[in-house]
Amino acid sequence: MQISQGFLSQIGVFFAAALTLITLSYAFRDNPIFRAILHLFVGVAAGYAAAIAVQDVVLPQLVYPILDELAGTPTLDIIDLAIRVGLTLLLLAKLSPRTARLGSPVTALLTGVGAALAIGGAVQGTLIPQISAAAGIFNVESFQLAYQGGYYGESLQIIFEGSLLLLATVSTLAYFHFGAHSRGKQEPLRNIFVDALAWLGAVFIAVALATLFTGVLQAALGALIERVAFLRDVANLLLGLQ
Amino acid sequence: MNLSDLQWIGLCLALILLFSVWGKNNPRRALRSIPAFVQLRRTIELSVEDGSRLQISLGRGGVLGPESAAAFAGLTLLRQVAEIAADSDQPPIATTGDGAIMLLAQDTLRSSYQRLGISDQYHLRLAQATGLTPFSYAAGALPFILDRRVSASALAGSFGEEAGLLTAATQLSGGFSLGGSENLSGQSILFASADQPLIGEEIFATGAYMDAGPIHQASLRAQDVLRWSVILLLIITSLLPLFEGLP
Amino acid sequence: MNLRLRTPFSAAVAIAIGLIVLVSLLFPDFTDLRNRILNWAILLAAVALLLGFANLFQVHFQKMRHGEKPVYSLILLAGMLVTFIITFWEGSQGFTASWIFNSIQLPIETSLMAVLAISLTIAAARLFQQRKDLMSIVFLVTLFVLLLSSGPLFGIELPLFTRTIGPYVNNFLSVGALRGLLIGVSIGTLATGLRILLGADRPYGG
Amino acid sequence: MSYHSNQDPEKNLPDWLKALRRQQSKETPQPKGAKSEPPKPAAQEPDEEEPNWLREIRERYGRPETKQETPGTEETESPLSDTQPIPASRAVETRPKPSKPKLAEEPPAEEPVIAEPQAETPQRDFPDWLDDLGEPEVGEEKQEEGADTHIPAFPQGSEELTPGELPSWLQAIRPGGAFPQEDTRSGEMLPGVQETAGPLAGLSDVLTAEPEAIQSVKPPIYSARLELTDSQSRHVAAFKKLLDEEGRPKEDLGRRAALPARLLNSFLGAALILAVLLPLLNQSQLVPRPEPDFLPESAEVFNRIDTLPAAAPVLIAFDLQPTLYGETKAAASAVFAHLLDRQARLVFISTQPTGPAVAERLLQEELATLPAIATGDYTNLGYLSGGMAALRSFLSDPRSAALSVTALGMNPWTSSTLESINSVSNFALVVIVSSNADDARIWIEQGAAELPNGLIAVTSAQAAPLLRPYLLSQPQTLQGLVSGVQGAVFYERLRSLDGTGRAMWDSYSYGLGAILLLILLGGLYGRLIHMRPEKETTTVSNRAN
Repeated sequence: MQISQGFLSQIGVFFAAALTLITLSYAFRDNPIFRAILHLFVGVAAGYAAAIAVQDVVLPQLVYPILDELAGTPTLDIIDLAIRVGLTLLLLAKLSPRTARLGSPVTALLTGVGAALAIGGAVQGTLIPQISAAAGIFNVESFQLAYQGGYYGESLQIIFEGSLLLLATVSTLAYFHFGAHSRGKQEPLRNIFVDALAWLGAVFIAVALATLFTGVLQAALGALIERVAFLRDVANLLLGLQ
Repeated sequence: MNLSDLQWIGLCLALILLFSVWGKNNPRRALRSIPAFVQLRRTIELSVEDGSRLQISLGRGGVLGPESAAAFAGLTLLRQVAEIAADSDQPPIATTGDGAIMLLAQDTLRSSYQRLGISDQYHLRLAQATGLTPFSYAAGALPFILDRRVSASALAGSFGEEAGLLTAATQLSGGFSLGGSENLSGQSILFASADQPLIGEEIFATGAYMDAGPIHQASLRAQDVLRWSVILLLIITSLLPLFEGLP
Repeated sequence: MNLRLRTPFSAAVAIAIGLIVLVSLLFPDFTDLRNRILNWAILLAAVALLLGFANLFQVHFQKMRHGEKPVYSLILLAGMLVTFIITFWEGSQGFTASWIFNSIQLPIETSLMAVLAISLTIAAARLFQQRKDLMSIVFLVTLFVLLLSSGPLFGIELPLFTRTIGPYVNNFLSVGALRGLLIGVSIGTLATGLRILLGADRPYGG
Repeated sequence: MSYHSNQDPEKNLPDWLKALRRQQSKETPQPKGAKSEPPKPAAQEPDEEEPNWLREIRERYGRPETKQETPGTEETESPLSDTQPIPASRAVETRPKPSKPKLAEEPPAEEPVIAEPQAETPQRDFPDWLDDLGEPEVGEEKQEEGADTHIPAFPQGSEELTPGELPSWLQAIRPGGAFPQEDTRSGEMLPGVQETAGPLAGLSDVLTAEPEAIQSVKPPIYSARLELTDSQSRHVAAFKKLLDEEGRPKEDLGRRAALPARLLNSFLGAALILAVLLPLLNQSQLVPRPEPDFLPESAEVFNRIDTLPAAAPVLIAFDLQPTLYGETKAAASAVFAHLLDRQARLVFISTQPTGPAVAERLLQEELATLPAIATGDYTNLGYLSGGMAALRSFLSDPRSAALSVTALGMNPWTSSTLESINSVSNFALVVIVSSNADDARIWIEQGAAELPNGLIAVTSAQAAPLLRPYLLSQPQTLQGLVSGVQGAVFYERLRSLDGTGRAMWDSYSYGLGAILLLILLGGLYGRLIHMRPEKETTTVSNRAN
């Protein structure tokens, strides 16, 4: 078994290298082998995700409790279990277009839970923490120290940097203002103050998006380097250089 | 100074309800123009005209997280597009990377087909899960674009870096792509690579700009008020400690 | 009563469950109820994933049957079933399951990310070619500045960028806007969620 | 109690959709037996209610063909119907619509109607109780104001026609009208001939406004040679072009149009791969590493780990997705090696299904030689399903969380590492390893209050910009950050080691340089050499204006 596992691991390295090479070929031209690999990837990823869903969720949350119940050692109260079974069966009705409508209340339940979690997440996870963090936009402690110590240049710099942060946030938010005045056949127009602020917001948003884009580009470059390095290692292995 | 979570939710709810009944008939009220939506409408009409297919990509986000809202916005778009183009030669197709969103897309399409009286033309494959992980979802959607089975892709949902694969393929095949995501990295990719990007919270305005109903307009007005409330709070919260600390 | 008479059952379910979960998120007294509902939702999301699996299977099985590029579909179906059976049988940490993950899924996925490096470079070049609006110009200028600030390019470091301009853009110019974008997205999320809890948006087809 | 609605199903449809359905109902006779709604008086829903853009679609592409009722066939449900390629010819043409079956009875007989007998109720814009609230205001005004029942996304002026003036919808579809200039259709879809005069100026593929038939001409002189007027020549050329394009496979056309772009793409790809390959082949380590004061947030990670007491339990939130494993493994392995050197006892948990497998791969690939890994002296709690909600529950009470390992019948809490852990605050340090800023943000935002010992992150470079606000916030909610290849190589320098990061660093430097140059060259190539862009986009031109 040890030998076969080692052999399989070795094969796996070459297999991974071939898949890497074929996938990278897509950067130059879409080709049938790449398409085949793409389908293999979709299938494998789906199979893996489904198996984990069954193992980590469906079995422990549904199947095992049912078996426990049947064995006379219940781990869930019967009502909870009945609801789980009922909801699952209704959702499974979605497999056929004829019975799909039976599952709608269950998808509605999921929607309701999802909406509530989205609301909770948005408010508790982002809105409140971000507004609270605004209290630290101006570095008050440093400002006080600088101001009291007579370092007016430094204190002004702190004010400037804080103002820049605040202006960026405020103008970015103003950019999204949707309301406008209708002008007949012409394009609706926003309040001139909002528009001016939004113009500034557009500049800051572009800067922020460029920052994010650079991050993604760096990450992708890291992935490219790792893959090319892997191919180099496999080539060395094949050529007996390592 | 800050509002609690309950107060924020209550304020938003009250504003939506208020704007649902107040001022909704004011002819002077309009929405600023967003080029992506103008272009989307043009794309829909072109697809109806030339019998090509639109793909609504609902992203890889699940239903049990903050990213679900973007998918819900995408589903609103799907409904609006289906109402127009469902009975065209090539009805729009929805693709997603999550099982629950796939079921919701099927529900959305089924009810739209039913409303149009063409239930017999509806089938489950009009809403597909092309993959069940973020990148495999994009990989599964690639053949649609590369084989030109879809002429345009509207990406409305939760997208991360995999959005780049979809938009690059669209470029390669000469199609059209429009995209918005709640994920900021995804937004940056869409900004650079989609023909028409939706920035920030614009994706949540899909319903209002696609005429999904007055409550969507009310919702945008509520968002406007909420946003200015946040701006006010930000200014107060940030400046207050500064003035408190002055001698 | 009117409300109840005219509200479809699915919408009632969505609104009721949504409100219960929302209230339980805001008030810790309802934690048990919330956890119970969340456990159902987690189970249902997993079952939904299996339905997605079935959908994928069905689509490609039909394609194979109708001879539409059947080889691709066959590969997909084979990969799907073999992986599912093996991973399910021996667990995700099992030798063969790990082999499949490490030798197939991971290399392809990382390679697609590597392809993205090229795609994004091309996208940025296209942006440079084709767009002339304010945002695109600012975007490109910032991108160039940040690339110059990312470290030594071709082994040459430009301290003006890496030490001064880059950190300034990262720590001041973009942070404020990122906060604004995050707050904006959260406001949009809040309103979208509330529209569903009001029954105005019904993606479940009610 | 009944859930049946007595409402008019059309009543709550969006206004534009009402108009569209009305138009269709005019064109399409109701099939016998179909549930038909009483026709609404035209005055009740004036045309102004319809959005301009939809009216344009209707006017331009209205389908006058009467749909014939055909029995439901399987043909429309062909499994291939959703995957048909786009028709070869996408030139602007009005193709006859294939007759489509209209469903007479709904719901279909075979569909059970037990849970939702009211499912036929159309989707409403408002909840019903809100409708009631709004009704008095709508009342009579609605008939008068019509178009103002909702805030238009686009200006909707009155559409009265004045002599010699084009209606707005027609102006809109003319080039240079209200619609954007760009046309998203690919080359072969674009119409060839445009009218240059008259009210149809700018429209393509229309009958010419200057018909030769009405021009006064001299009596023709017949000759054996065919003489063509300019106009005729133009038409012949256009017709020939149309025929040529019809005969040519669409795929070829698309490829031909995109060939320069494809070549450019291939060149950019090859150049980038070469730029990263050459330093790897040389195994060069010539590019200087960042100075020790370059990344203070990464130095903070080093300091925190370096001051950990021996055998301290450290929670690793491993949310790294396979996609960015290759990029992040350098940073993660550098930090893990430091932790293991400090004899920290690692406990892994993941909110990503693939997290445990990726974590295992990282440990075995990069750190297998370290004693703790070789002997398996670490704990893997596995996958925590349920996203943010489950994470909240784990942070408040880790022992009651539904973990994948407990689902398999194991109890990790009895291990020596975890027996002293009753809450997450018992961990000496929490390290988030993530490829995605959102996953890390959830830990930071949900866990900041529960984690008095602090939180540090090891991430992909793409997550760093979004995590920076947490590093700069006061109080600081994220104490340290190591991100991407740069973070890895910096961390290795702090530890005076050469690891995976160092091996990638030269390639990284050359790759970044290449990207910068390629974007510049690619952009300039398009602009200066006048390579025809695939699509001219005005895109966001008026966003900021």
